Amino acid sequence: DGLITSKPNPSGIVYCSEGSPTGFNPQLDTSGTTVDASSHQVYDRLLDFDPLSGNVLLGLASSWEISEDGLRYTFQLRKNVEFHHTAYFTPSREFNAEDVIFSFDRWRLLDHPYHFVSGGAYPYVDSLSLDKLIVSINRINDYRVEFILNKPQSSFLANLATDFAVILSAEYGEKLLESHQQERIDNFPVGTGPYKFVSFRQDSYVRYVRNDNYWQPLRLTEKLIFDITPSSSLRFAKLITGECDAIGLPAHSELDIIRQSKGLVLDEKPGLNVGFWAFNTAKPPFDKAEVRRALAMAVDKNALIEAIYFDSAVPAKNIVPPTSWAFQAEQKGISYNPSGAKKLLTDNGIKPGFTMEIWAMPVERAYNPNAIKMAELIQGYLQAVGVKVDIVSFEWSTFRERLKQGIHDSVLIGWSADNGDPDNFYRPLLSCGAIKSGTNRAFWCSPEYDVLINQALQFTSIEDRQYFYFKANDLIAEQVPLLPIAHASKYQAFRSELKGFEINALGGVKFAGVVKD
Amino acid sequence: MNKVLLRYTNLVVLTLLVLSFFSFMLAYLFPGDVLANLSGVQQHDPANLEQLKARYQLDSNIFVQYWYYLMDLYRGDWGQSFSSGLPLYEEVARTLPASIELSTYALLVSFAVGLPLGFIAGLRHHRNTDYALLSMSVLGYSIPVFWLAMILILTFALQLGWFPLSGRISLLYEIPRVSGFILLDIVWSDVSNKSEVLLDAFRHLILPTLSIAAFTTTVILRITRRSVIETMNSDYIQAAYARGLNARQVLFRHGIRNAIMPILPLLAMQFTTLLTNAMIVEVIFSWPGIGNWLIQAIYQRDFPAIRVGMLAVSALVVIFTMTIDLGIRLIDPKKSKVERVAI
Amino acid sequence: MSRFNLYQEEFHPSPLQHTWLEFRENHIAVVGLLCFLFFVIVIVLCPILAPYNPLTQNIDAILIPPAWDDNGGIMNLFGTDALGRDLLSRVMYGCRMTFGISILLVLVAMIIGVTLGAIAGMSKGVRSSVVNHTLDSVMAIPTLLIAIIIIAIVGTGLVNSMWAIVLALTPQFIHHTRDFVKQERKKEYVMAAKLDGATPLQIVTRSILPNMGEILVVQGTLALSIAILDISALGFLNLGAQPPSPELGTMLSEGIEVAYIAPWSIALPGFAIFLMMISINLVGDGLRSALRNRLLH
Amino acid sequence: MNLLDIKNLTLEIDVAGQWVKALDKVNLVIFEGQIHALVGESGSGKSLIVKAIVGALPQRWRITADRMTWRGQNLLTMSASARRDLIRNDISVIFQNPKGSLDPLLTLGEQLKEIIPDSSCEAKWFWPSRSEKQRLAIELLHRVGIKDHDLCMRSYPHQISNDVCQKFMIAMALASEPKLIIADDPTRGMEITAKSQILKLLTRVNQVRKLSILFVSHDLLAISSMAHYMTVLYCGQSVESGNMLQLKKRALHPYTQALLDSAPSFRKDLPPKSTLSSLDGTIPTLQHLPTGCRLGPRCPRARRECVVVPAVRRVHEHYYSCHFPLHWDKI
Amino acid sequence: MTDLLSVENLAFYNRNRKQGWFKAPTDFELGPVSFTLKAGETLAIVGGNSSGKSFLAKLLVGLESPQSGQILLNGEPLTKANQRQRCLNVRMIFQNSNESLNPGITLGSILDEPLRLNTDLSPAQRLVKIEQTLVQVGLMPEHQFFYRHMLSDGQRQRVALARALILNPQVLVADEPFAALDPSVRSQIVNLLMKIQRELGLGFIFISHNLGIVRHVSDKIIVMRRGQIIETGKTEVIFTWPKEEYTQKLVHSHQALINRQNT
Ligand SMILES: Nc1ncnc2c1ncn2[C@@H]1O[C@H](COP(=O)(O)OP(=O)(O)OP(=O)(O)O)[C@@H](O)[C@H]1O
Ligand SMILES: Nc1ncnc2c1ncn2[C@@H]1O[C@H](COP(=O)(O)OP(=O)(O)OP(=O)(O)O)[C@@H](O)[C@H]1O
Ligand SMILES: [Mg+2]
Ligand SMILES: [Mg+2]
Repeated sequence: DGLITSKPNPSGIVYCSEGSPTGFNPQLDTSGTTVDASSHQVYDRLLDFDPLSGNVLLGLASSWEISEDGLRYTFQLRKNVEFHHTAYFTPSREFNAEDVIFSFDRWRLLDHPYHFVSGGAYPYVDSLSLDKLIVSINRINDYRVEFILNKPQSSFLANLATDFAVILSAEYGEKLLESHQQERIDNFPVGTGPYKFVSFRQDSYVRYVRNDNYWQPLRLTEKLIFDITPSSSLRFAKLITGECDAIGLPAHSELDIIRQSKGLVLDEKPGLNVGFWAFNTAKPPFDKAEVRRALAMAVDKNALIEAIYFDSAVPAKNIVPPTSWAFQAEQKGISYNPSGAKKLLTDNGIKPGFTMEIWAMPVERAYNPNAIKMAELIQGYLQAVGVKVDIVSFEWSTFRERLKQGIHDSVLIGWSADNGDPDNFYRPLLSCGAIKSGTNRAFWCSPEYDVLINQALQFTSIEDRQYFYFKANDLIAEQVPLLPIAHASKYQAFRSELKGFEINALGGVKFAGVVKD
Repeated sequence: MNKVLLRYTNLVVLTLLVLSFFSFMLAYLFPGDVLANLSGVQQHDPANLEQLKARYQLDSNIFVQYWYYLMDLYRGDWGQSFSSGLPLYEEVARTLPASIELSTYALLVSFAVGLPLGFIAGLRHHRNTDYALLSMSVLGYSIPVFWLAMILILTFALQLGWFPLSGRISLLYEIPRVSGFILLDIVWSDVSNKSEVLLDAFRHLILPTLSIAAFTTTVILRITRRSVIETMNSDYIQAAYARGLNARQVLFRHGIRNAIMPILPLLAMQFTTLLTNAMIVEVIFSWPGIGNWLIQAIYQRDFPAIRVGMLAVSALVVIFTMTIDLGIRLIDPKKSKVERVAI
Repeated sequence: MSRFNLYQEEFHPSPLQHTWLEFRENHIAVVGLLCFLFFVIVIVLCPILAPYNPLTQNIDAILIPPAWDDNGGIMNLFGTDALGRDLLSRVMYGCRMTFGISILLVLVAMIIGVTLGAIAGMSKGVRSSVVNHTLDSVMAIPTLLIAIIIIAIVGTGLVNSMWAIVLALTPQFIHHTRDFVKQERKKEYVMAAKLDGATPLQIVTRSILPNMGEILVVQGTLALSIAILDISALGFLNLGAQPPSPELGTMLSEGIEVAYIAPWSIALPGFAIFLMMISINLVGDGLRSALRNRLLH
Repeated sequence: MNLLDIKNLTLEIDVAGQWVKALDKVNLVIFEGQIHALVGESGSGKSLIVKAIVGALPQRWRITADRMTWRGQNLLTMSASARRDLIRNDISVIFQNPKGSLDPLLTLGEQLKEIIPDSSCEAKWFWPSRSEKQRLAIELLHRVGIKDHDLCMRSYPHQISNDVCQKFMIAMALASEPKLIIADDPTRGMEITAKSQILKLLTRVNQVRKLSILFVSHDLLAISSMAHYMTVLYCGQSVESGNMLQLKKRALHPYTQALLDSAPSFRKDLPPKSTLSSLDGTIPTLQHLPTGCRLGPRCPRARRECVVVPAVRRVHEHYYSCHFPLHWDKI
Repeated sequence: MTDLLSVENLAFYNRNRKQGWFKAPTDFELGPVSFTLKAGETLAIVGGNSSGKSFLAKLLVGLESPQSGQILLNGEPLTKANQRQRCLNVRMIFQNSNESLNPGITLGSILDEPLRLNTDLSPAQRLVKIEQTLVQVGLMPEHQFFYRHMLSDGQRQRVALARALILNPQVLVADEPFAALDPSVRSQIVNLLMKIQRELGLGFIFISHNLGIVRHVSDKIIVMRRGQIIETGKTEVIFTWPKEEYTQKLVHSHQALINRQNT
C-alpha cells in the first residue's frame, strides 16, 4: 500500500511544456517554447501586461512619461532589483539603466558587440521594424532612461511589455565578452525574474530554482521544472498521473475529459492567434491569386475545425481574431465550394492530377494542434477536386530552416500574437519586410498592403486605424496569400493543487505567484 | 585457457574494428556532408572548414581517415550532436548507462521468473502445469512490446494511478550523475530523503522493466523448459537414476548444471532482443536511454549521433555476448558452440 | 521377400507429410494454423471484404466507438478513427500491409540468405572463418538497430523500411543455412554424393537442400514474427510506413493521440498484431514439436 | 538361489501416438553366480529389459509384470527410494551408450569416485578417505585395462575414445561391488584383443567373487565363450532360454537356430566363401508387428497356427515358445 | 591376370599442421601402404581401433588425397583428372548405412544420382537400371519411391549396396558394412555380397573387426596397426601362421573365443 499511495512530494512545480526552447533569450526566437521557458521565468520587462485585462502594467520601470509629440518615452527604473546569483555568474551590482540600454541596443545597433551573437537574428523586432523606430536610448541617470522614436507609434508601450522586451544583465555581458563566451548569454541566462536558471537538457527538461531576492512580493515555489513532453497525449497522461502539475497545450480532443475530471482544472481564454494555410506566392502556379482562391474554396473549414480542434476554435475569416478591434465581422470569407474550385482550377490551367506539396509542421501549437492530421484532411478535400497532395514534414528546426528557404508549395502553420495590437498580426505575417525575417510564410509582398499597414500605425485612435486595417483585410481576402483557418482558444490545464496559475492570453506562461498546496 | 582468452580478445577486437569501420563508413553513406557527419559541426565558415578537414584528414585516403577516426574514437572525441551541440561522448555516457540499467533489471527479472518456471514446466512435462505455463508463454511471446507497454500504461498508470509513466525519476529530485545508474547514484548521492527518492526511482522502473521483461521471460522459460526436458530425458540422467540416486540428488548433482550449461549462450543472446525491446519501450516511457536518444536522433536527422549510437550499442552487445560466451567457454568442459536456434 | 510387404502400411508418408501428420495431432497448433489461414484470406480478399476504403475520411463520423459499445453503430463494426476512417477496413488493410509485406520480406530474405549461407557453408578455411566472424558481429546488432541505421541512411518510408528489414533478417537465414550445410556436409550421405561425382553446387542443391525444408519453414515462421514486429515497431516509431497508410504499427501510433478518449483505436490494431503473432508462433511451435516428434519416431 | 526373477514382463510404449507392446511377456531368471546372456537382434528390446530392471524407464510408459523380484523382494511394489537403495547396493549397470550415460560436465575421476562406496575405504576421515578412493579408482582402472589412469581421470567424457569409455564404464560397474552386473553390449565395436580382455575380466570377477552377470550382446561368439545360460529375444518376445551348451547343441526355436547358424565361426566345417544359412526377410518395425508369433512371417516352419501367441513351454531348464519347435521329435 | 587395383606407397601424414585458425594441431600418420587386388578377390583389412582402416578406405575412394604414392586401376593411375573413372569403378559402402542415405529424397533419386552424374543414359534407361539394381540386391522396384526412414537396417544396407553397384564398378570398398546388423540379417547380406562378387567379378575390399566373417569371406588379409600395414597374406596363412606379434594376438584372441566355447 505504501508503495502505491506515496506520490513524490518534494516542493516544486512541474510544468509539461510542448517542446524544447531553442535558447533562453526571447529576443532571438519567436517560438512559444522559448518564450515560455524564459520571458516570465528568468527575466522581467520594463512593463508588463495584466494577464486578465491585457492592460499595460509597471514592471522594472516604476513609472513612465510620454512627451507631447509622442516621440520621447522616459522611464523611471525600480531600485534594489538584483540580478540572479547563479553558479556561473555572481552580479556585483544591482539592476540599473545600463542593463536597459544593453538589452535594447543588442538588437538595435549593428555594431553592438552582442548583435551578431547566436545568429544575430531578431525576428520579432525585425518584423515590427522596431529597430528603425527607435532613434536612440539615453541614460539620464542610473535609474532613468529615455527612448527617442523617429515617429509616434501607438503600439510602442505595448511592444515594451511583450515577451521579447526582456532585460538582460549588462555586467554579465561584459564578463562573457572578456572570456569570449558571448553565446553563453543566451544559453545560461541571467535575469531579474522570479526563477533562476539551473540546467537545461534538450528534449528533456529545464530546471529552475526560486530567486530568493525577487523584487516582487510573490509566492514562489522552491523548484520549477519544465518537463519537455512533445506529445500531447503524453502530457495529458502525465497530468492525470500527477507527474505534471500543469501542461501546456492540452489536446483539443481531451478538453472534455479534463473538464470532467476531478482534481483537474481547465482554463480557457479566447486566443490571440490564427492558424492558416499559406501558399508560396513566389512559386508558380501559386503566384496566381485565382489558383490560391480555388484551392481555398476546395476546403471545408468547418469540418477541419470539428476534426482538428474538436470545436474549440472559431473559423477564421481573416488573420485577426474576433477579439481584436481590427476584426471585421461583416467581411465575407471564402466559402466551401468544391465544384466552383474545380472550375476555377481548370480555368487557370491546373489539370486533374496536378500534384502539390503541403508542408505540415510537426509540432503542436495552440493555433494548430495537429497540422499533419489537418494536412491529411486537406489531402482528402483536394483529391476531390483532382489535386494530388504530398504531405511533407520534417523535424521542427529543420522544418523552419527549410521553410525559410521558400522551397515549399504551401504550408500549414500559424501565428500567436504577443501583444493585443493588430499590427502584431498584419506586419509579421504578410509584410514585405517579414519575408526576410522569415515570418511571412506566403512570401507575399504587396506594396499596397505595406502602405496600408504603415499608415495604420501613424494614428492613435482606433477608428482611424480600423479604416486601414479593414482595407488590408479586403486585400488579403481578394489575393488569398493564405487561407486563415481558425482562431483557437487558448487552454491551460493543471491540477487543482496548483494555486494562482492563470492563463496569459498574450504570450507565455508565468509561474511567479503560483504555488502548490 | 590463455589461448581461449587470446582468441576471444582477438575476436572482440576484430569485431569492434569491423563495427567501427562500419560506423566510419556511415559518415559517407548518410546524406549530407561527410565532414559534418563526422564532426557534428555544421560549419559554413571556410576557415573553420579547412581546419576541420585537416583534423579529420579528409584529403588523405580512406584508410588514413579511418585511422584518424579510430584515434578520435579512442580519445573519446566522438564529435558533437547536430541537434544539441553537445559532445557525443557525453551524450552516450549519459544515455547508455540508463539503457543498461533498464535492460539489466529486465534481464534479472526475466531470469528470476523465467528460469524457475522453465524448470517447473520442464520437470512437469506433459502435465497441466506445463501446459498452463506453455500457453501463457505463447501469449507473452506474441504480444508486441509496444502494445504491452501501452496497455500497462493505460491500466497501471492512468486507470489505477499506481505508477508514473515517464522518465527515470521525478524531475523534482536532482541526483548528481556519478555512475549513470540511477539507483546507485541515489545511494551515493547525499540527498536528504534517500529512501523516498529510491522508492520514486523504483516506481519509475517497474512498468518499463515489466514491459521489456515479459518477452524475455517467456523466451527464457521456453528455452529452459526445452533444455530441462532434453536433459532429464538424456541417458546420463537415466543412468544416474539407475545408479540409485534419488530425484533430488539427480536434479541437483547432474540436472541443473547440465540443463543450464547449453542454454547459457542462448540466454546471453536474449540481451540483444532485450536491448531492441528496451529501445522501443524507452521511447514510450520517455526513458532517457540510448534507444530513445537514437530514435530522437533519427527524427532530427542527427547523423553523427546515429553513427555513434549505433557503434555504442553494437559494441556493447558484442562485448557483452562475447564476454558471456568466453565465460561459458571457460567453464564448459565440452567447449562446444551451441546452436543459436531452439526455443 | 514378397511376404514382407504384407506387414507394411499402405501409406508411406514422405518426410514432409510425416511432419504434417505429427502437426495435425497438435490441436492448439492447428487452431493457430486456421488463424493463420484466416489472416491469409483476409489479406488476399480484403479489397472485397473491407466495407470501406481505408483512406476515405468521413468528417461526420469521427471517433465512433466499435459496435459492441453502447454508442457504437453497426455501420462501423470496429468504430472509426480520429479522421472518421472505418477502423475495420483499416485493420484489414493493415493486416495486408503488415502481414503481407512481412511474408514477402521473409521470402526475399530467405532466398538471399539461403544462397549466401550455402556458399558460406560450402567454403572452407579462412574464407569461412571470415564469414563466420562477420556474421557473428552482424548478428550481434539487434535487427531493429540495423533497420534504424538503414532508415537513417535512406530515409523513412515503408519501402525503405522493407529493405532495412530484409537486410536485417537475412543474416539469420545465412547463419542457419550455413550451420545446417556445415553440419550436413560432415554426414556420410554428402560424402556418398561426393563419391558419386557431384560438384559442390550439386551437393547443395540436390542433397542438402531437400533436407532443409522444415528448417526453413521453422526459421521462416520465426523470421515472420520478427518481421511483423519490426515492421509494426518501425511504423509505431514513425520510421516505417507513414500516415495515412493503414499499417498496424502506424495506426497504433496515430491512435496514441486519442488513446484516452478512443481506446479502441489502439486496442484493435494492437490486438490484430497480437493475434497474428500468436497464430504464427503457434504454427511455428507446432512445426518445431512436430519435427522433433518425427525425428523421435 | 535366484537373484532376479522376472515373469511376464510387458512394456507398452507410445510410438507415434499408438501404444505398442515393446516387450511382450518376457521371462528372465538370473541365478546367483551365473553369467546370463541376453541375445536378440537390434531393436528386440534388450536394453528395455535392462532399463526396466533398474527402473530407468520414462514414467508414462506402462509396465506390468506378474513377478519381478530381487532376492524375493518385489521390485514393482517397492517404494521408489527403497528400490533405489537396493539398486545402489546390489546392482551395477553398464549402459549401452557409454558416452551418453556419463555426465558431460564432470571429469571421469569425479564420477568414478562418486560411485565408490564409503564402506570400501578403511579410513574414517575425509582426507584419508579421499586418497583411499583415489587409490581404489586407479586400481579399478588398471583392472579394466586402462593404463594411463591419470589422463583418464582428468578427462571429460567427450575427450576419450569410445573403447576407453566402455572400459571405464565397466570399471564404474565394478566399483560399487554389486551382486549383479548388467552389461548392455559392453564390447560393441571393440577390437578383438580388447574384447577378449574384457570378457576375461568379467569371467574372472564372476568366478572369484561369485558375481552374477547379465550380459547383453549380439555377439554370439563372445556370449557362447563365457555365458552359462542364454535367453533369446525376438521383437520383444522371449523365444527361448536355456543352458548355453544345451541351446547350442539343440536349439528348439527356429530363430535361435538361425542365429547360431549365421555365425561362421561356429562352424568349423564351413568352406570359405560358401553361402551362410539365414532367415529370409527383415525385422518388422515396432509399428508393424505381426500378430501372434512375431517371427511368423520369416519363419521357415510357419503355419496358420502361428497367428496365436505360443505359450511358454518347458523342458527341464529349457524354456521355449514355439508351436512347431525344431528337434521336437528328439525331445 | 593383371592386378585390378594396385596401391603403391600410399602415404598420408598430418603433423602439427594447423587446421583452420584456432583448431588444435593433430598428429596422424598413415602408410606408406602398398597392396594389390585382383578381380574377384576379396581383401580384408583388420586392425585395432583408430588404426587408420577407415582412413585408408577414404584414401582409396578419393575422399581424402594422399601426400604421396599412387593408386593404379587396371594399370592406370587414378588422379584428380580422371575422377569420373574413379567414381565409376571404385565404389564405397559406408560403415553406417543409415547415415549415408539422404533422408530427404526418395531411394529412387538416391540411386539416380550416380547414374545421372556419371553416365549418359536417358531418364528411361536410368529407371530401368535402377529397378534392375534394386532387384539385384533383393529389394523390389517399388522401393524406389520409399524414403530412408521407411526401411529397416538390413534394407538400408541393401540400398547402400545397390548404390555402390549401380555403376557396375570393378572395386567395392566396404567399411564395416555389418557392424550395425543383426546376425540373422547379416548373413543375408554376406551371402548377397558373395553372390554378386561371383557374378560380376568384383574386387572387394572389406574392413571389419569380426574375424569370423573376415575369415569366411576374404582371400587376403591386411593387418594394420597405428597407420601401418604390419602384415599381409592369404587368409588361411595369416589365420594359421600369424607372423607378427600383433597379428598373433589378434588371431589368438579370436581363436581363444572359439576354443573356449567348445570346452
Ligand atoms: N525412448 C524410446 N522411445 C520410443 N521407442 C523406444 C525408445 N527406446 C527404445 N525404443 C524402441 O524399443 C525397441 C527396443 O529397443 P532396445 O533399445 O531395447 O533395443 P536393443 O535390443 O537394445 O537393440 P540394440 O541391440 O540395437 O541395442 C526399439 O524398437 C526401439 O525403437
Ligand atoms: N584428416 C585427418 N587428419 C588427421 N587425422 C585424422 C584425419 N582423419 C582421421 N584421422 C585420425 O586417424 C585415426 C584413424 O581413424 P580411423 O577411423 O581410420 O580408424 P579405424 O581403424 O577405422 O578405427 P575403428 O576400428 O574404430 O573404426 C583416428 O585417430 C583419427 O583421429
Ligand atoms: Mg540396446
Ligand atoms: Mg572405422
